Amino acid sequence: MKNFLRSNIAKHETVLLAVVITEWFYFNSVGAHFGSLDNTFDIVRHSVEIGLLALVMTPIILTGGIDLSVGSLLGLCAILFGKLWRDAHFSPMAAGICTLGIGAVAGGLNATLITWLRLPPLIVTLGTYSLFRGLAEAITHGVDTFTKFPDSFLFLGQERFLGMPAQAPIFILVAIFVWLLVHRTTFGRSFRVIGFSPEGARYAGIPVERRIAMVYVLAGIISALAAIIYTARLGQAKADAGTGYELYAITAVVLGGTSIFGGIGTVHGTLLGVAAIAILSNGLVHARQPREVAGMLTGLLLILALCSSVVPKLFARLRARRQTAAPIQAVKTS
Amino acid sequence: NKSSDAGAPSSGSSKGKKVTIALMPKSKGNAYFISCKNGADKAAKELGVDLVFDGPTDPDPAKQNEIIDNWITLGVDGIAAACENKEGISTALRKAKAKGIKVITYDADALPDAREFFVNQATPQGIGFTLMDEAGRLCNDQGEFAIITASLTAANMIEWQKYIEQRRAEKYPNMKMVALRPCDDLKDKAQSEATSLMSANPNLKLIMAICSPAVPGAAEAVKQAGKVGQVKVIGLGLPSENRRYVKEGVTDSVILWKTEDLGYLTIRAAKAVVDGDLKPGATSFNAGPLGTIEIKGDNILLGKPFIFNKDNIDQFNF
Amino acid sequence: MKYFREISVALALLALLIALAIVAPAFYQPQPLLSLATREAPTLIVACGMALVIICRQIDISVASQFAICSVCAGLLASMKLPLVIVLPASICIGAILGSINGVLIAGLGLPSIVVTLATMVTWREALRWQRQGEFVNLPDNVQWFGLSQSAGQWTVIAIAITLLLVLAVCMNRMAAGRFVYAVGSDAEAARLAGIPPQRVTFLTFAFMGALVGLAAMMNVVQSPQVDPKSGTGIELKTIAAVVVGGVAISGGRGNLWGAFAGILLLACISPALTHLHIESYWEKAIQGMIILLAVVADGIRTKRGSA
Amino acid sequence: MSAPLLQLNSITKSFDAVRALKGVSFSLNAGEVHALLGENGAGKSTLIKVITGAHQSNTGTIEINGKTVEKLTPASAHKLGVAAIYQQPALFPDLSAAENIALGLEPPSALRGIDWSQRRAQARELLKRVGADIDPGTEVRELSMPQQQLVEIARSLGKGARILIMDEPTASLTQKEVELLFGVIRQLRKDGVGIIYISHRLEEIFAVADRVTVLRDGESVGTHPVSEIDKAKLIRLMVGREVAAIYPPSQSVPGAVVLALSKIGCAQSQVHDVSFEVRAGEVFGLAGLVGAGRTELARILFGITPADSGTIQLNGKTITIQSPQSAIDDGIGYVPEDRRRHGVILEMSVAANTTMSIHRRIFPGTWLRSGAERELAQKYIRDLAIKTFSDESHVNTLSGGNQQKVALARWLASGPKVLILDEPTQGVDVGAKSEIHKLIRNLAAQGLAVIMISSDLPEILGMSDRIGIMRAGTITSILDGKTADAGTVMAAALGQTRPATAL
Ligand SMILES: Nc1ncnc2c1ncn2[C@@H]1O[C@H](COP(=O)(O)OP(=O)(O)OP(=O)(O)O)[C@@H](O)[C@H]1O
Ligand SMILES: Nc1ncnc2c1ncn2[C@@H]1O[C@H](COP(=O)(O)OP(=O)(O)OP(=O)(O)O)[C@@H](O)[C@H]1O
Ligand SMILES: [Mg+2]
Ligand SMILES: [Mg+2]
Repeated sequence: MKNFLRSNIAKHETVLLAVVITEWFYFNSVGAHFGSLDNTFDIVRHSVEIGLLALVMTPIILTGGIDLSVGSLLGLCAILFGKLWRDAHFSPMAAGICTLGIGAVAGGLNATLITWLRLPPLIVTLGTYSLFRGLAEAITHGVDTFTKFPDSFLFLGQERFLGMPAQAPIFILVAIFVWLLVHRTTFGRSFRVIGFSPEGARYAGIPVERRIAMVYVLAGIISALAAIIYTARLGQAKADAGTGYELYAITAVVLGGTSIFGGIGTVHGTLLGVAAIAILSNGLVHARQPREVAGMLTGLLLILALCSSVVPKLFARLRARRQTAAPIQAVKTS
Repeated sequence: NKSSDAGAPSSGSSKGKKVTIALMPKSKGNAYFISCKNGADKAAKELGVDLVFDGPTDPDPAKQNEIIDNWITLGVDGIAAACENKEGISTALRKAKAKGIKVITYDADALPDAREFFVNQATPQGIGFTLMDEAGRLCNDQGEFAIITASLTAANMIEWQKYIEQRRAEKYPNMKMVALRPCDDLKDKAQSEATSLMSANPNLKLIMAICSPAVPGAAEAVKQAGKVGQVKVIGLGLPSENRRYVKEGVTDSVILWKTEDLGYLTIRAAKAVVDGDLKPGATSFNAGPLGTIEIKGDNILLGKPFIFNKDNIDQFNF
Repeated sequence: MKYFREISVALALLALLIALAIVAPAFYQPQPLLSLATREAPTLIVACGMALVIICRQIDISVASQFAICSVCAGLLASMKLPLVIVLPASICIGAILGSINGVLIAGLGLPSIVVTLATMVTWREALRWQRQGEFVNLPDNVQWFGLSQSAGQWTVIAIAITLLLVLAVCMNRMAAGRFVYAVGSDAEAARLAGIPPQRVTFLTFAFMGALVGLAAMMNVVQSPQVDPKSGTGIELKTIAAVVVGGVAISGGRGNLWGAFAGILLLACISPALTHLHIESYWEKAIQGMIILLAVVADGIRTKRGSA
Repeated sequence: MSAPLLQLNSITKSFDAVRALKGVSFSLNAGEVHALLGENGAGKSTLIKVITGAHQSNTGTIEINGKTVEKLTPASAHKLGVAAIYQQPALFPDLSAAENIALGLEPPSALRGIDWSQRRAQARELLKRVGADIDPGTEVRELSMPQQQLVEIARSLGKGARILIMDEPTASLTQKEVELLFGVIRQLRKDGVGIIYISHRLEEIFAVADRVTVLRDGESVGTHPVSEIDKAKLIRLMVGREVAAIYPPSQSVPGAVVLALSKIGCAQSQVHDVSFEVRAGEVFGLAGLVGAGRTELARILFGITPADSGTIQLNGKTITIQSPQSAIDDGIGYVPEDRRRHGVILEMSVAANTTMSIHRRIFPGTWLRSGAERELAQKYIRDLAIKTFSDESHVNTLSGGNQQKVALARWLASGPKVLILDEPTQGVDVGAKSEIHKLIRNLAAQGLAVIMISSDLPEILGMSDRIGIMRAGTITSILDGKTADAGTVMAAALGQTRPATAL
């Protein structure tokens, strides 16, 4: 019984884990340097921002929502961070904290529109997707670029700490936080309830609006965090930062087995999804394949992952059909 | 040309073995860089270099960084990069340098300390001044003009605009820039933008398109509006994409360098740097069929921007 | 008010047009307006399809990739000197095939459309880039404007788009097939029990969407002598925004093509309006976002007031 | 006698591990009303879904009009003259009532034009036949549950079917509409239509049915002419045991006033000037016609549509109920009418559903503790005799009645002072029903104030200490449960001064 449950719940994640491991061994056999520690750290370093966005996208999709604005918000936060530091002469630390606050406010805008006016998240965040990017361009006139950050700040994105890329510990902390939130607290439980049936959640006395607001504000804060790390990694902040990241994040989350309809999904699945995409994109360089192939394979992998969830159902349907074809036999066995 | 995309890796970078040089465009799927790559392929073949050509599918500094990092672990011998963004990529290039990989840049430069040489097809100043001079010449230093750019955030275009404006203020004070519109690197959008620019600014004399898809887009718009001759089109673009309009007289001149030569020279220079034949301080460099190339400081100069017009455009097939 | 959304979008459009008439009367010149309409005709065709898809409670974000593939294929066929009577159906067929692939995955396997079309969007886009490396396709001379004169060609393109809109709008309201789309979008299980095959309807909607994209791509190809392999970039967001601003509910079953039409007109006018009003272009995205938000917020406040 | 209209032979049907039907045979003749009876989860709905092609049977044959049919689908069943009203209304919420009716009636060919005025006329006529006062142009999402049920009935009538299936059509109807429906059924029977009729209300079986088949655990335990069987025998067949007196007597003496409403109103839900008191240990019944506003009143008390006028007092203190959370904090529980949409989360486990409203209490510090949760769930599975594979099973694998028990368990777990039950036994079988009734009595005996909304008149009369009667959004009169009879309640509900005789 317990076994049955465990194997059932773990199914998608196990398959995905196998995919990740296969990818790893394949690329390791093709590219001489693929498996090196340096390369592993590179993979981590370059997937932290998308990983962070994917992490916060998970509870959002669990509630049946979606946030298309995270990439644009990353851009907006990056340039506001730069502006605070350069023009308002904040220390990177103070600027960072303010940026997190700005992220929360921006997430709050999404949350307000979605909960207060009961508007569909897809549309609200489609609007803020344009709005945030537009604001970033309007503030910088598209031109202004923030650079020459102090080394102490760049450390966060470019150096090592505790033997790993300096941003990795932050990512791990956020991952643990989100995992606990989703899997071990009543908040996570209520996200799922809302994902399955927002009306039902209201009738159960779950503060639906507050919970939904919470995930979008969280997404805003973490997008701001990703913006800071992005700025530190590149050493520059510009209005085009994070373009298209929302789609990468959503891809990773869905690849990780989270149902786009809400309710079903895990944070470790998302992490595996991020890993699968990051390793593929990195490994193909080692296999000397052009970049377009990485994109194509990601798309195909996503379709395959989706299909894997329906294959058992298809088999069951086939079996049922075979049973109807041989009714007498079936009656005997039953 | 696909073979070099996915060529067999050459392990080790010791002398005598085949040298691997990685060439990065700002973005793939851009005719300009494809043309550079054709030149690079030619040089690679002549020199026996193993060429890796890869870059982000859309211009994205973060992705460029990632690919450079990949190349570092891959253990290439030399990297030649066209940088979407100065600061963004320099960290990664410095890291490559520290690992003993020879780094040069082409098309768009990184910070000077992040590379050995910059293969300079034309300075931003050269481009900006040439464009503005051409505009001033066509309009007799008189009237309004508008610029269509790729995106508001593209670093090199921002740079060019600066010099265009500087030149205008200095030499063509009677001309007025009335609008700057982005076209997202799309020909169709450039066409729409040019159409509304013309109707919004009835006195518009000239459209300056500073990204390559925008030139044919603007030309088509002018043609459809029936304002050929009345509104002139100039821009930065490939001859192949503009031949039709230049010959029809819609587009007056297209400014560019010989992109194949740029790719060719880049690989030649990279190989020379890797082999230790080209060292900082050199003042000239022998680029085989291209002859002797002047080096100014750490800039390897391809030459002046080239102006393609009705008379010469048929001689070029890129 | 049943048509609140459609009317409010129409009013917003009217307000914009009046503002332009006062501040920038130059906007109203026949030739540029004709050009604008021609340029937006393909978008309108795609928006019609998008409206159908969204009414069917699905979404298709792969249209831009489909659009590019159809454009390039049509361009290549035309440059092989095939006549337009072959190229046009071919483009529509290619679109229909691409749409059918989405349809099979979504209707046949029951996968969520937003993810399926996200995956096909990436796959097709990258495949096309890989194959074409961004190279323009040069067309023979007789392709532009169908070989007609420019103004005849422009009117043809507009006429095709408007006819399509009219026919589809009537079909959606007056033909059983159209009502089936509403029924499936409203409740697929109820449709199944009523004898309407939801899977077939969904599949056909996507295939039809693909065919429309093929048609739209062709309407775009004939407007210039070269095909940009990046044609159509961003068209998915533009059409989704237009359709939703025009009052088609993202949750399916509600809305109509007139709203989508009004939405497209509104969004299509923003960019030229900014140029005419001499507003700096770096405000464009922000203003677009504001308009989308304002449209849905106005509606949200109204329904909230109505229910509170 | 000629071949039966419909003949099922040894039908089996499994859902993964659940074997819902285990070789059921069944026949239906022309001009007969054949009732299908059974406890919750016996397989009634599954059987009729097999007949309508909504489910494919695993084995067994189906003969319609004497011909064996293979691969029945909803469309082909429709062509063969099968029409059905499903237990859960299968309507299109975004479409108008007229179109909902038309889509069920018109041929499913996609390439034909639509005549809207004909559609509206047809809908108006059909709705009149079932006595529904609904504008055909109204969107179905705006209709209340019972109104939707009426639309569904109207639709099935319009099909002119030879075989008409009704799965609990009266579950949310009031007596008056039930009577109208029975009139229609009798007329159809006269016209030679075969009707399969499912209901948990035994009186109805005796009122309309000719034959009755009882299902138990997916097997048929016998078919009998109604004239040869009595209530006690039927119940014995269904549950396999004797069931005690249906309505347990009231044991408690009402105590202090717990909840007192004065002039409560809410413009949005069209409820106004509602005043009444409920005492500890009392069952306060709320009766009324469809759309009288009982559910709306419950939603006000539970904070879903907060009141905008009047005062609410709980244990003497004036409170404002702004949201379900505040209602729960004040000790008010609400078991909603639409259990699949509101009462339970179908995709979640029995355990998670049980603890859903008491997260803060059972999971202090927000940390999930599965031990405590499962313990609580096990307790309610035992106490309410919920038929489930385990406390980890998803609620959608349970039958309707068992789902209702899970919904009830959630609110019992919250330990409320006031419990509002909206149609608590709707679609619940007799066995479970009497258990629920006993439970309500026990709760009252423990000092709980119970407000019970029901359209089941005997239930209202049998269970209530006092009966509030709602009409047009307000309480028009309050009767004493011991002295009230069906006539006076109906008369009050209809707004008549003299007792109605229809009952
Ligand atoms: N879609 C389904 N998936 C899995 N199990 C199901 C499904 N539908 C029904 N069942 C199971 O089949 C059995 C019969 O259910 P059914 O709905 O036919 O009962 P019923 O007699 O109609 O009960 P009720 O009176 O409560 O409506 C139940 O055990 C139920 O849990
Ligand atoms: N979602 C809704 N939108 C608009 N009006 C509604 C809605 N639900 C119910 N109503 C209307 O509110 C009034 C009260 O309905 P309500 O469901 O409260 O009746 P009720 O007395 O609870 O009936 P029953 O308990 O028999 O279902 C009716 O006129 C109904 O049409
Ligand atoms: Mg049932
Ligand atoms: Mg009710």
